[in-house]
Amino acid sequence: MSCGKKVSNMQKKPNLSVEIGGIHLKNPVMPASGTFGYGEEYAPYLDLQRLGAIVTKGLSLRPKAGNPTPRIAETTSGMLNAIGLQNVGIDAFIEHKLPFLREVNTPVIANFFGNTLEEYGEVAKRLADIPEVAAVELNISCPNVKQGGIVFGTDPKAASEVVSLVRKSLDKPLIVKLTPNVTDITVMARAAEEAGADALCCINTLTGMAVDVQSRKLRLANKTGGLSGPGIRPVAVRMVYQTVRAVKIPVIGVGGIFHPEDALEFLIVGAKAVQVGTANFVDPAAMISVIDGIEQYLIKAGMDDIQQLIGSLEE
Amino acid sequence: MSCGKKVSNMQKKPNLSVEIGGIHLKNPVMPASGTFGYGEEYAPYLDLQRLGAIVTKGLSLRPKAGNPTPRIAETTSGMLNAIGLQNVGIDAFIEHKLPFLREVNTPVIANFFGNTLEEYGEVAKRLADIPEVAAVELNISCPNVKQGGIVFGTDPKAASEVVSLVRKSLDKPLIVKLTPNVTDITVMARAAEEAGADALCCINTLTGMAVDVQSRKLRLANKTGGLSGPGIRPVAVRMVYQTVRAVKIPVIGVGGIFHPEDALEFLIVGAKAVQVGTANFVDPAAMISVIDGIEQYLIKAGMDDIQQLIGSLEE
Amino acid sequence: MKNYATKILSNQEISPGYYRMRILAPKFGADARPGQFVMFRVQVALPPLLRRPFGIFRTGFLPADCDGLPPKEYVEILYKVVGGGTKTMAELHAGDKVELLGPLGRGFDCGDIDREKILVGGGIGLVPLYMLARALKQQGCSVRLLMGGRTRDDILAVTEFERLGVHTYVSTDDGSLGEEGFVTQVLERKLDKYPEAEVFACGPMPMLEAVQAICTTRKAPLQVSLEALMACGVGACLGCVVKGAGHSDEAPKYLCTCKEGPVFWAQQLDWSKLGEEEGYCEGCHS
Amino acid sequence: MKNYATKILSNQEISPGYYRMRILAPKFGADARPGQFVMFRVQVALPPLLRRPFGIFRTGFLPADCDGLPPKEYVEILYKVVGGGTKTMAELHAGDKVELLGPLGRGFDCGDIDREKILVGGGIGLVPLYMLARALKQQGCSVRLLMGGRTRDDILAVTEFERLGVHTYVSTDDGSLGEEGFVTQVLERKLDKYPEAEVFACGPMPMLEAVQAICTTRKAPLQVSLEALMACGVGACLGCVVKGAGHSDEAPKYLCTCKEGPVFWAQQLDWSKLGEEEGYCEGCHS
Ligand SMILES: Cc1cc2nc3c(=O)[nH]c(=O)nc-3n(C[C@H](O)[C@H](O)[C@H](O)COP(=O)(O)OP(=O)(O)OC[C@H]3O[C@@H](n4cnc5c(N)ncnc54)[C@H](O)[C@@H]3O)c2cc1C
Ligand SMILES: Cc1cc2nc3c(=O)[nH]c(=O)nc-3n(C[C@H](O)[C@H](O)[C@H](O)COP(=O)(O)OP(=O)(O)OC[C@H]3O[C@@H](n4cnc5c(N)ncnc54)[C@H](O)[C@@H]3O)c2cc1C
Ligand SMILES: Cc1cc2nc3c(=O)[nH]c(=O)nc-3n(C[C@H](O)[C@H](O)[C@H](O)COP(=O)(O)O)c2cc1C
Ligand SMILES: Cc1cc2nc3c(=O)[nH]c(=O)nc-3n(C[C@H](O)[C@H](O)[C@H](O)COP(=O)(O)O)c2cc1C
Ligand code: FES
Ligand code: FES
Repeated sequence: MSCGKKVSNMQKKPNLSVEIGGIHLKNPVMPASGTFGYGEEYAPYLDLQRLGAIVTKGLSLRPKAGNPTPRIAETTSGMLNAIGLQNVGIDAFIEHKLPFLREVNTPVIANFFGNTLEEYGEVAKRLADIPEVAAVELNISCPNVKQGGIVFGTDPKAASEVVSLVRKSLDKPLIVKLTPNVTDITVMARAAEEAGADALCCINTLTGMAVDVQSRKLRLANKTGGLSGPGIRPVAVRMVYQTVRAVKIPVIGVGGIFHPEDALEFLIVGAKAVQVGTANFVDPAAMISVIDGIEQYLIKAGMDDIQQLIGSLEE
Repeated sequence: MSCGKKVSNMQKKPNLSVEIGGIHLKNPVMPASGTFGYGEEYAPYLDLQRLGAIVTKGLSLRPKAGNPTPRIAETTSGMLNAIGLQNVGIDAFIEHKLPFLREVNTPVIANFFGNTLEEYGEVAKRLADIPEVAAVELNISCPNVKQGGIVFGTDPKAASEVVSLVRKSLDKPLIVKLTPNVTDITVMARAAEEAGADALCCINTLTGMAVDVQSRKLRLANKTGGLSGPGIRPVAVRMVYQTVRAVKIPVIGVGGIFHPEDALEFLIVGAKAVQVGTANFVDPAAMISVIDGIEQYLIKAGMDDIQQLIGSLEE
Repeated sequence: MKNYATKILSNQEISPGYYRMRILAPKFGADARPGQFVMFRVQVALPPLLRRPFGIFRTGFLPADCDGLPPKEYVEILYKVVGGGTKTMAELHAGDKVELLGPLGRGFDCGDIDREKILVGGGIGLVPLYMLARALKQQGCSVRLLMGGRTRDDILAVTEFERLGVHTYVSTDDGSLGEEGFVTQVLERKLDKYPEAEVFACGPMPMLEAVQAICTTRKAPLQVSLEALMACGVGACLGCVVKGAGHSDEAPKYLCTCKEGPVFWAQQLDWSKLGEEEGYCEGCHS
Repeated sequence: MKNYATKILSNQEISPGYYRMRILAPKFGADARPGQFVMFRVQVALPPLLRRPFGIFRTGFLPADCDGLPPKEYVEILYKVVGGGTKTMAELHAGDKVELLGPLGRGFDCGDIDREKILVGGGIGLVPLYMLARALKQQGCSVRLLMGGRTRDDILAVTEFERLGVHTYVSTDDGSLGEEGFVTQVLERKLDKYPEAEVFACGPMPMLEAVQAICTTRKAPLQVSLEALMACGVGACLGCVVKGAGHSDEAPKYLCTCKEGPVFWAQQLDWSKLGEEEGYCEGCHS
């Protein structure tokens, strides 16, 4: 027994590092945009250096106020949000949020959006100049804000346009985040790939709605909201599976990851990395458990590199 | 106290009856196709006469074997199924299942599908001749069987074609059941309405997938399956809300209804009736609680007719 | 056959990872036949969403309490902790509310009263055999239980069979209890001695396959109790099917484990394809 | 400020529908300031999915047990059963595992030591006022608690305030305890008498609005503790915002209740639009 323990203690730690569009991540686990603020908010609860990357709340050219309240509603194993992309804007991000992130030895991925094609291009240009931003994540899929991308994210031509423009505006690694609210996600995935995306991120929230039956009013001021959380994971896994098989660029899996096993599902079907969203609210250390759990799984499975796990689905 | 009780006992029961495409239902609650067998299976557990209608498992021209196993997998607040539309076929339905249903004083709605356009037409013709079938529900949305309708359900032209053909083949009330796996459900809803549907039913299951991380195999032999259960309700409510506002014909709401409040959400946004699916497996008397709960809600709200509730959303 | 909204009377660990739960169930015993099962609703809140199927180990009555109330009738199940649902069950206490659907399914055919009966149980697969043994003993049959498991911990409730007057033979893969080796070796010896015996088996799929092979060679009638993933337990969802004899991709023959089983005659099944996906796979559980 | 994976020490109904829960939390007290709150994770399994926010009623130490172990430090919350999450909480027992994030948010500013303090609590809104009262009394202030509720059942923990040396005044809408009428009537009388007093309030939105109107007229400094739907409790999700002073549709000014609150100076808020959606609405809870 003690012998067995000794062996496993001596065992070399498996290599968890992955590359996404040219940036090197110490492990494949990062927060999902909008669920982790600008990193600082969660600093008291977990060691940010342990994360593969930090993904910011969606940024826009100017500060954005967001939607009226109520903005959130809990549903069975999920939550609806209609925050409306409230954010400090690119200037305040640079002035107030970056100094903190600069001190953390973890790559920063800036999630961003625009209200028009031109705005997308302008934010991209601004982000191009920020050395601390290792990569950008282009949100063409937010279902909450009418101008916030829903048109881009569900129409392959519009998506192609915005991705091309952003591609021209900056030469950092470009991750395009896709919406699940489409008939065929592979069409959108290929459009983004052809337009120059270095990686894809699937999925953003599913559009949903909830009613307060006592007042007979909708539970969100914005009427519809984005559904996230454990309930959507099967849809996310399916879309990642399809997307991985439709494109050559890496895919980041996101949707309902709470436990290590949830992340493993995405990695096994071929995601190169994963994002944890709603789970951060419930358990601020969820990402740490996910990282540790992946490592333990690799050890048990006798794998010394996470590459052996990624896409290891037996079909 | 006892006085209060007396009053509520003396109160007239509210009217729960609704009309869907010309057929009269004593209340708006019925099982969702495929979750209630042919009625008989659940007869020991609830009084079938109390239901608004009985909806059969999807029927096809010839018996259908269905998919290999495993066919089901539980996910967080949901289940995936890839039954593969196993059914006895229309002949065996008439011979073995109808005699039982004939004795139940509840309208029978026959859910059906075909593998080709022609087959859809032929099943419809067979159903046209069965007097016990009060209405038919056309499944153009099953995500599990490659030929089982996915093409029809996601393309407005194909949907229009199959609905038109079925419309010509029978003159019973025709309910068209829509898939949620589309970018814009209102496009499909309008296509079905224009092609002659008398009512719509939203939603069928969301396409999902789950991985067994120990064996690194998919948990369903069919790879993908249909996600149902409480987790999908917000998506279903949103789609019913949108559909009700896009068409003039009645809409039946389905997706994740377990409790009376869940059904109320659908009715308040405008569904004229509701179907209960996965909940039957968990609580065979779920539909009875839903009916009783709706009645109690109407009494409390001082409504004497369910019409006052339907579409009563305050916006 | 009904849904019991009831409560737990007791829930105890009987061997590492194995539990025995007694659930209050008035008038259940009169309906239940050997080999039937129940669909257990773990808790009123989710998860787990779906009910879990468990064989009926036995039904019985608790002796009247000092409270002067009449004796309480119960259903007893034995379960092994393998995943989320059973883990939650292990944490339940006396008095907790649960729901039970049953008795469900087709049980064992008791066979020819004059022939020797051999019951083969592997691990938790022993569960449906107790009611069967009791019924057979009541008919006056000679009954033998061959009970196998990986280690001592997997050998359950054997003394309870002995109290019925059943001859029991224990074997474990590691020899930690009884004979070292597979239960199928014991079966071969017993069939040598009692070639006319009828066989009833429940356990992991590799064991069932070996038992089937032995019984086919020796032309011993065999009934097996299978497991499958189940959503409804009543024949409505068609999730629990197993491949029947003569099954092919072109002409599939699916049988419903919940309604046409869980007990099948060996010849009803397509053994060449059974082990692939269906049945109780103890290996997958760990 | 950290996540405590801990357990419940006790959980008791103190008035119909109201509970007091003590949770083991070593070294919590040193950090906690009056008016702060915690995010409580009801159970490790879902639902509910999200944590629930609760004001810190107080922190303290259980006397050393006969077990000879050192005194146990606890956080105490008082909660009202209003929906699924609090219903589940009411069913928890001593020893059950729970998680607690905190202390969170911006608490009360204790103000000018020489001025009279008036604390106004409505129903469960009394919770954040206890730690405040304790801190104010420690500073030597004169403190009055005006406690209102619909009926007697909504009047909680008043004796605990009295033990601190706080003057308490109870009023109920139906006169079933204390004076009949609204707590705001008492407030007006007290402000007549102590025009220099500083006011601290927490309770249902209609009460807060009335208190704000009174304090504005009389130029009494007012701090209010608000409630909002919360997902994260730490400023990350932006779900909990409330409209700040000067808010308009064109130039919206949202404040984070969890991070910039839950305690706000009355003048920070846009009172014309506050009652519409945000804040504690006791009416909606029933
Ligand atoms: C008719 C019948 C009778 C049964 N009788 C007993 C019994 O008496 N005692 C007992 O301990 N178990 C019995 N089982 C198996 C029991 O139902 C499963 O162990 C249980 O459902 C697992 O639930 P879980 O949530 O703990 O595991 P999950 O987390 O759901 O699954 C863990 C593992 O168990 C497997 N599994 C899950 N459900 C089943 C199932 N229904 N059948 C086979 N494998 C399954 C999964 O594939 C997975 O590998 C019986 C099953 C059937 C169909
Ligand atoms: C900073 C803060 C401190 C609080 N302190 C206390 C306290 O000390 N004691 C106490 O009993 N309650 C307190 N609350 C309110 C408490 O969080 C809610 O009552 C609780 O979350 C309801 O959970 P539920 O699952 O029972 O109800 P749900 O089923 O979630 O909701 C039931 C009703 O309560 C409303 N509600 C839900 N969550 C909140 C919320 N966060 N704020 C306001 N209304 C809500 C819903 O809109 C709905 O009308 C506080 C809230 C905040 C934001
Ligand atoms: C409160 C909240 C805010 C979000 N904000 C953003 C955002 O600003 N940009 C974006 O691309 N996605 C945003 N998302 C979507 C998440 O990044 C993620 O795609 C989604 O929540 C699914 O993952 P989950 O189930 O793990 O939460 C937000 C999600 C939530 C719950
Ligand atoms: C096991 C199972 C079988 C189903 N079979 C059918 C079917 O034959 N025809 C059909 O139109 N829908 C079928 N459905 C979809 C349901 O009718 C329903 O639309 C869906 O499950 C969503 O409702 P729920 O969340 O209440 O289960 C099936 C669903 C399940 C879970
Ligand atoms: S479990 Fe549903 S048909 Fe057998
Ligand atoms: S609750 Fe998340 S920002 Fe306040």
